[in-house]
Amino acid sequence: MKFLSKSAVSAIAFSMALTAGAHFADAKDKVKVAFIGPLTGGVSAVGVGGRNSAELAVQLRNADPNAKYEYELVAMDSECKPNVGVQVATKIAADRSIIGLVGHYCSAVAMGAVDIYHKFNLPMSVWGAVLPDVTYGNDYKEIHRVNGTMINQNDVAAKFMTEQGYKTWVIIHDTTDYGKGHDKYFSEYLTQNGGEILADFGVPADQQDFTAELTKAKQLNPDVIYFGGLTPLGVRIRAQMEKLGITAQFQGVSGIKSDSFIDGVGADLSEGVVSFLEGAPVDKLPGGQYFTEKYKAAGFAESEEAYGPFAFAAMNLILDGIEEVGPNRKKLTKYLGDIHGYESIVGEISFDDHGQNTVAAITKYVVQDGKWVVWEDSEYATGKRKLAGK
Amino acid sequence: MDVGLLGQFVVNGMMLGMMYALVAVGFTLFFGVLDVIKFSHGDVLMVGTFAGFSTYLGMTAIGIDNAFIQLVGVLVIAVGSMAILGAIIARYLVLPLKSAPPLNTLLVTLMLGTVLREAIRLFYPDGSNPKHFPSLLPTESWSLGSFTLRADSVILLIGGLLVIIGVNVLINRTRLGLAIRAVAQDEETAKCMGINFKMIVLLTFALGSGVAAFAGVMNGLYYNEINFGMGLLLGVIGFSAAIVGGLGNIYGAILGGFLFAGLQTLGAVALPFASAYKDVFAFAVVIAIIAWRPTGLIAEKTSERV
Amino acid sequence: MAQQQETVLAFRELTRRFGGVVALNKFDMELTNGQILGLIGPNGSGKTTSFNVLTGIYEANGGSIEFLGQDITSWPAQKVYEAGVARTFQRSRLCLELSIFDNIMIGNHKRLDQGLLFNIFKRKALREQIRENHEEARKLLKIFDPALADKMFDPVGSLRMIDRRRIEICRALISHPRLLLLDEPSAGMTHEETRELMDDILEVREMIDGLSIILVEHEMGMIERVTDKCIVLNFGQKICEGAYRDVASDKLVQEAYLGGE
Amino acid sequence: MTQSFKDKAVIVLLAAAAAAFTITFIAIEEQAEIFALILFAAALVFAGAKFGFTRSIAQSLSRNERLMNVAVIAATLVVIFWFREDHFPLLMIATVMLYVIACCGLNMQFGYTGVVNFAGAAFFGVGCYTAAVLGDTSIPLLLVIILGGVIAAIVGSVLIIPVLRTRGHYAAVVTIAFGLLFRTFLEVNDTLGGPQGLGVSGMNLFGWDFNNNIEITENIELSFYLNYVILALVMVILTFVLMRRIERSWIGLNFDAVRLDETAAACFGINIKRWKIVAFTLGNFLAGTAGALYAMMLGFIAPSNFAFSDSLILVSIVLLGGMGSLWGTILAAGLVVLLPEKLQVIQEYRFLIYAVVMILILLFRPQGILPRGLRAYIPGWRG
Repeated sequence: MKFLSKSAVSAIAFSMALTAGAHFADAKDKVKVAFIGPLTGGVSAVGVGGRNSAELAVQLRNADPNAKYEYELVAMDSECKPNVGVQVATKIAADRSIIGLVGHYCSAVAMGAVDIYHKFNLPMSVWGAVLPDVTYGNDYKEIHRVNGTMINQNDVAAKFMTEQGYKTWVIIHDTTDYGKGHDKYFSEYLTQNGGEILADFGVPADQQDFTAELTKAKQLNPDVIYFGGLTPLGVRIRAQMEKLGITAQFQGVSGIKSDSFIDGVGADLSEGVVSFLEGAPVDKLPGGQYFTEKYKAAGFAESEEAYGPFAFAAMNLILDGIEEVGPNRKKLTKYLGDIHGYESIVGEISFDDHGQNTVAAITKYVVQDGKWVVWEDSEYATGKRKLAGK
Repeated sequence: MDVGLLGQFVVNGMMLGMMYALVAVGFTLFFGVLDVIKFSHGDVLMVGTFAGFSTYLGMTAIGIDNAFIQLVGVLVIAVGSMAILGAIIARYLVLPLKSAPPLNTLLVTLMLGTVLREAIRLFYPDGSNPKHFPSLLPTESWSLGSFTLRADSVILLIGGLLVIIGVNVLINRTRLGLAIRAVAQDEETAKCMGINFKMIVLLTFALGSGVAAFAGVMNGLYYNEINFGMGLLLGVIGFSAAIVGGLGNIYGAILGGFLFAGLQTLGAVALPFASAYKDVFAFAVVIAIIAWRPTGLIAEKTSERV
Repeated sequence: MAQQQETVLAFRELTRRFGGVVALNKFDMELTNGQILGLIGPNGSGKTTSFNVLTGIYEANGGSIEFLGQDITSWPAQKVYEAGVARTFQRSRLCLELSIFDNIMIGNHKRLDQGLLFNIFKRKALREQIRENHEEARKLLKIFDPALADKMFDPVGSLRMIDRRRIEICRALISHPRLLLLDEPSAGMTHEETRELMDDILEVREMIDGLSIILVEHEMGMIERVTDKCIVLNFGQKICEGAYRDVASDKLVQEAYLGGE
Repeated sequence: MTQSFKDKAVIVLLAAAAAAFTITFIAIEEQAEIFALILFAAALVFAGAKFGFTRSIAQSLSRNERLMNVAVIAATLVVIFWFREDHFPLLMIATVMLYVIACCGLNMQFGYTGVVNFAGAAFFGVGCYTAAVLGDTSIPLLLVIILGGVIAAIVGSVLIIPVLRTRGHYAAVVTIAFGLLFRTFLEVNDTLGGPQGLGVSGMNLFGWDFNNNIEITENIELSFYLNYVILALVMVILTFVLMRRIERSWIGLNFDAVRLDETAAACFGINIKRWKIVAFTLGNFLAGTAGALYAMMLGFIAPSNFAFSDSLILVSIVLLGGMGSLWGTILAAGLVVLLPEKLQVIQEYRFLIYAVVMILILLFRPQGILPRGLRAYIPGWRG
C-alpha cells in the first residue's frame, strides 16, 4: 500500500539498495497473512481463541526451518459488527502485501465482507461462521470455508436425537443470525424426522432472565429443550432450567461446545448435555494432539475455544498454499480451489465448487464428568449412563 | 392458565422486578442528590458480583467452606468494595463535572462502564467467559402442580425487600437520610445549614453502589451464572425503570422496576405474537407511559420558580 | 385625553389554585391606557401568580382576563405576547450564553420573519433585517446605558446584575408592547441603581405610545414615585385599591404587612 | 493591510499543516508512531493554548471565515487526492464525513435545540435500510438518498409526542427505548433481512457506477471509494451550509432560546413545539441521508450496526466536539472514527484505551474540543 509519497518510497528503495549487500544468505522473504475475528465484545472469547490458534499456526511455521517464507500475521477486530467488518476487510483486502486471510466467526460480518474479498481477489477461508449463505450465497472463487455449515450440524442433530427416542421439543434460540439460522434448519430437519416442536422462543442475545420462557416450556413438558445460540446464553438457560425444576434433556449446538460452558454451568448441571460440532474431534486426529500440546506450550492466556482448531487448520491450509504456489493471491485462490482430501487437524478438507468443505464431518458430543466426550466413546452410548428422561 | 403456572410467573416476575428495582434505586438516589445519571451503575454491579465471586474463590481456597460464612463474606466484600468504588467514582468523575452539561456526566460514566467491563473481560482470569456462581443458599424446593418454589428464591426475595426497606428507612428516618434529602431539595440551602455537601454526595454514591453490588450478588445466587456483560442491559433497564417510576423517588424506582419485569414477563408469555417481540413490546410501553406521564408515574416534584 | 380612559386590561374574578392553596381569589382589576399600576403585597400574596396567569404560564381556574377588548383567558403564552403583553421575571431569565443582541431579539420575535425558507434561502433580505433590528436595539439600549450599546455581541453572562436587568427590560420593550409587566425590577440592586432604572423606564414610556405598566415591587419608594394607582394583594385577595398615599395609610394593608391583628 | 495579510497567511499555513497532519495520521500504521503523533498533537495544542497562539489564531480565523472555509475544502481535497488510489483510507475518510453529517443532525437536535436523541444510530439505520430496499428499484439513487432522510424523519415523527412532552433525562429514555426497540425489531422481523442483514446496491449516478475503480490511464487507477468520498464531501458541504445558515438566522436564535429557557421563550412568542419538531425532524433527516449513502458505500447492512452503542458513538462525537460546534463536530468525528481504527494494533485492548482517552478529554475539557462561539449573524460583523 502506497500511503506515503513516491519520493519516500524511492528513498527507501535507495537505502535498501545500499544495505542489500548486508543481507544474510538464509534471510527469508516476508509474507503477510491476516486474521479477522471478534476480539472485543460479547463473543470475544471465541474470537481471541481463534486468533491465538491462527497465531500459533504462523509461529510454528516460522519455527520450521524448511518453510520458504517468513510469515507475519495481521490480526484485526471485527467487533462482530458488519460495518466494522467491512472496514477491516477493506483494509486487509486493499493491502496487496497480504496474501491470504483466515476470517470471520460472525456470519453477518462474513456476509458483508465476501464481496470485498471478491473485488480485491483476496483468497480467504472462513474459520467459524456457520451460515450456509457465506459460501452458497455467492459464486466467488476466493471464498472458502473449512468448517461445516449449520445445515450439516442440524441434519445430524435431528436424526440423532430422534433416534434416541425423543418425541417433543421446545426450541429457544437467540435472535442473531446464528441462533435464527439454527432454529430454521433444526426445525426443518426435526419435522422431517418426525419430531414435534411444541414451542419456539426467540430471545435477544444479551438476555439474562429466561424464567418466563422456561416456565412456559415447563408447562408444555417437552422431552428436549433445544438451544440455538452461544455459550453465555446456553449457560444461563441450563442453570435456570434447574431453578424451575425442568428435567428435560438439554441439547445445544456447536456454539456451546466449549469448556467454558461446563465451567459456567458447573459439572453437575452440565452432565448429559449434548451438542454437535463439525469436524472430527481434534484429539482423535494425528495432528490434533499436536495442536493441543502446542497451544498449551505457546502459553496463551485464553483457551482456544470450539473453533480454534478450525482457525489453526485454515491458517495452515493457507500457509501450505503459499509455500506451494508462492505469495500470489490469484495462484493461492486457484490452489485453494483445487483442495481435495487435504489432511488437517479437523479432518479431511475438500472444497466443493462454492469453496465449502464438504467432508466436514459432524461429531456428537456429550458432557460426562465435566468433560465433553465424543458420544460413541461415552458411557451414555454404552448404556451405562442415560440421557435425561430415558 | 392454571393457578400454579400463574403463581410461577408471578414469583419469577417478582424476582426480576426486585433486581431491577434495586438497580433503579441507585439511579434515583444519584439523581436525587446531584441531578446526574451515572450510567456505569450496571457495570459497577457487575464488578461487585465479580468481587463477591473472587471472595468465594478465596475463601474456598483457604478452606472456609461453611456456606453461611461464605455468603456473609461475599456480601460484605462485594457491597463494601463497591461502596468504596462508588464514592471514588463520585469524587473523581462525577463531582468534577458538576458544572459541565449534564450529558457530559452521562457520557463519562458510560465510558467508565466500558472501562470496567473491558477491564474485567481482559484482566480477570478467563474473564471473557461466563462463570459459575455458587449456590450458597439452601436449595430445597416445594412443588405444587406446575408451581415450584425454591427456598433460595424466597430468601433472595426477602433479602431484596429488606434492603429496599432499609434504604427507605435510612433515607426517611435517619440524620444521614435527612441530610441526603436536604441536599436533594436544594443544594445551596443544605450547605447553609452546615451540611457537608461533598460528603453527602460521596455517601449517597457509596450507598447506591453498595445496593447495586447486593443486587449483583443476588443475581449471581439466583442465576448461578455471571459474566462481564451482565451489567450493561441491567443498567439500561434499571435506568428506564427509574425514569418510568419518576426520578428522585424511591417508590417510583421500585414501581418502575416491577413494572418493567411485569411487562417483560407478560410480553414473553401472554402476547399473541412471537415472544421474541417482548422487548419491542416492553420498550414501546415504556415510551407510551412516558408520553402519558412525562415526569414518571410518581411525578417528580418540580419547584421551578417563574 | 379621551384615549387615556380606554381600558387596556381587566381581570374579572380571576382565580387560581395550587392544590388546596388559593393563590388568586376572585381578583378584579382594571388598567387604563398609559397607566402605571403598582401591585404590592407580602410574599406569596399572588402578585407573580397574577402575572403568570395573565401571560399564559398558568391556566386560570376561574374568572376571565380581557386585554384590549379581547377575552384572552387561557391563551397560550405565545398568543398573549403576540397580542402585546411583554414581561420581565423576578429571577432574571436571560439566556446567559447568548449575546446581548440575541437576548433582545428573542423579545422581538413577533416582528422578525420566522419562515423556514426565508431564513435559509433569502440571506440578503435576512441580513438587511438583522442590520435594521440591530440598529433599533442599539437605540433602545442606549437610553439605558450607552456603554452597553457598544457591547451588543458580548455574552450576557459576563455582565453585572443591573445590566442584565436593563437588557431584560429592553427585551420586553423592543417589540413595542401595549402592556409591560415588571416583576420586582429592583431585586438585587441598590437604591441608586433602582432609581436610575425607573427613570429610564419612564423615559421609554414616553417613546412608546400608550404603554401601560404593571409593577410588582417591594421597594415602596419606587411605587410611590412612579405609580398612578396601587392594588394590594394578601392571600390572593385584593384588600385595597387606590393612590399610593391612600393605600399606605389603609389599616388592612398595614395589618397585612405587619401581620398584626 | 498587514493584519489581513497575516490572517491569510495563518489560514493557509494552518490548512496546510492540518492536511499534512491528517495524511500522516491516516497513513502511519506503527503503534509507536501513532502514539508519538497523538502526543505531538496534544503537546502542540497545549503549547498553543499556553502561549496564547490559539487565541490569536482563532481571531484570524473568525475575521476571514470565507477564506477559512475555502482553505479547509482545499485541504480536504489535498488529503483525498493524496490517497486517490488507496481504498482503505478513502473508505475511512468517507465514513468520517458521513458521521459528520449524522452528527450535524444531532447537533441540530440537542446542540442547538436541546432535544436529546440517543437513537441517532436508529435514524441513521432507517436511511441505510431505505437505501437497501429502494436501491434495487428504478428510483434514481440520488433521490433514494433524499428519501432515506425523508423516511428517517417520518419514522422519527412517531416519537414527536413523547419527545415534546418530556425534558432532560426523561426524553433521553424515550430515545434510548426507541433505539433498543428498533434494533430488536430489525432482528426479529425477517422482512428486512433479519439478523443476517441485507445487501445494498452501490451508488450509480447517471450511469456512472460508483463501485468501479476509475481508470485514468493504464497505470493510474483511482479507487472506487473516491466516488463516495467526493459525493460525501458534497453532502458535508451542503449540510454545513444548511447548519450555518440556520444557526445564523432567527431560527437558530429560536433554537437556542428553546434550549436555554423554555418558559422565557414561550413568553416571547416562540412556539416551543414547532421549533422542537423542526429541529428533531431536520436532524433525523440529516442522519437518514448520511445512512443511505453509507449503506450504498458499504454494500451491506445488518441490525447490529445500529445498536445503542452506535448511537452513543454519535452522541460522544457531538459532546467531544462541543455542543453545537460544527468545526468541533468535524474534528471529533475524525477522532472518534479513526482512533479505534488506529488502535487496531492493540486489538482487544483498544476499547479500554479508547474509553480512557474519552474520559480524560471530557474531564479536562468538559466544554468540548472546540466549544461553540457566540452567534455571529454576519461573519466579521459586530454592529
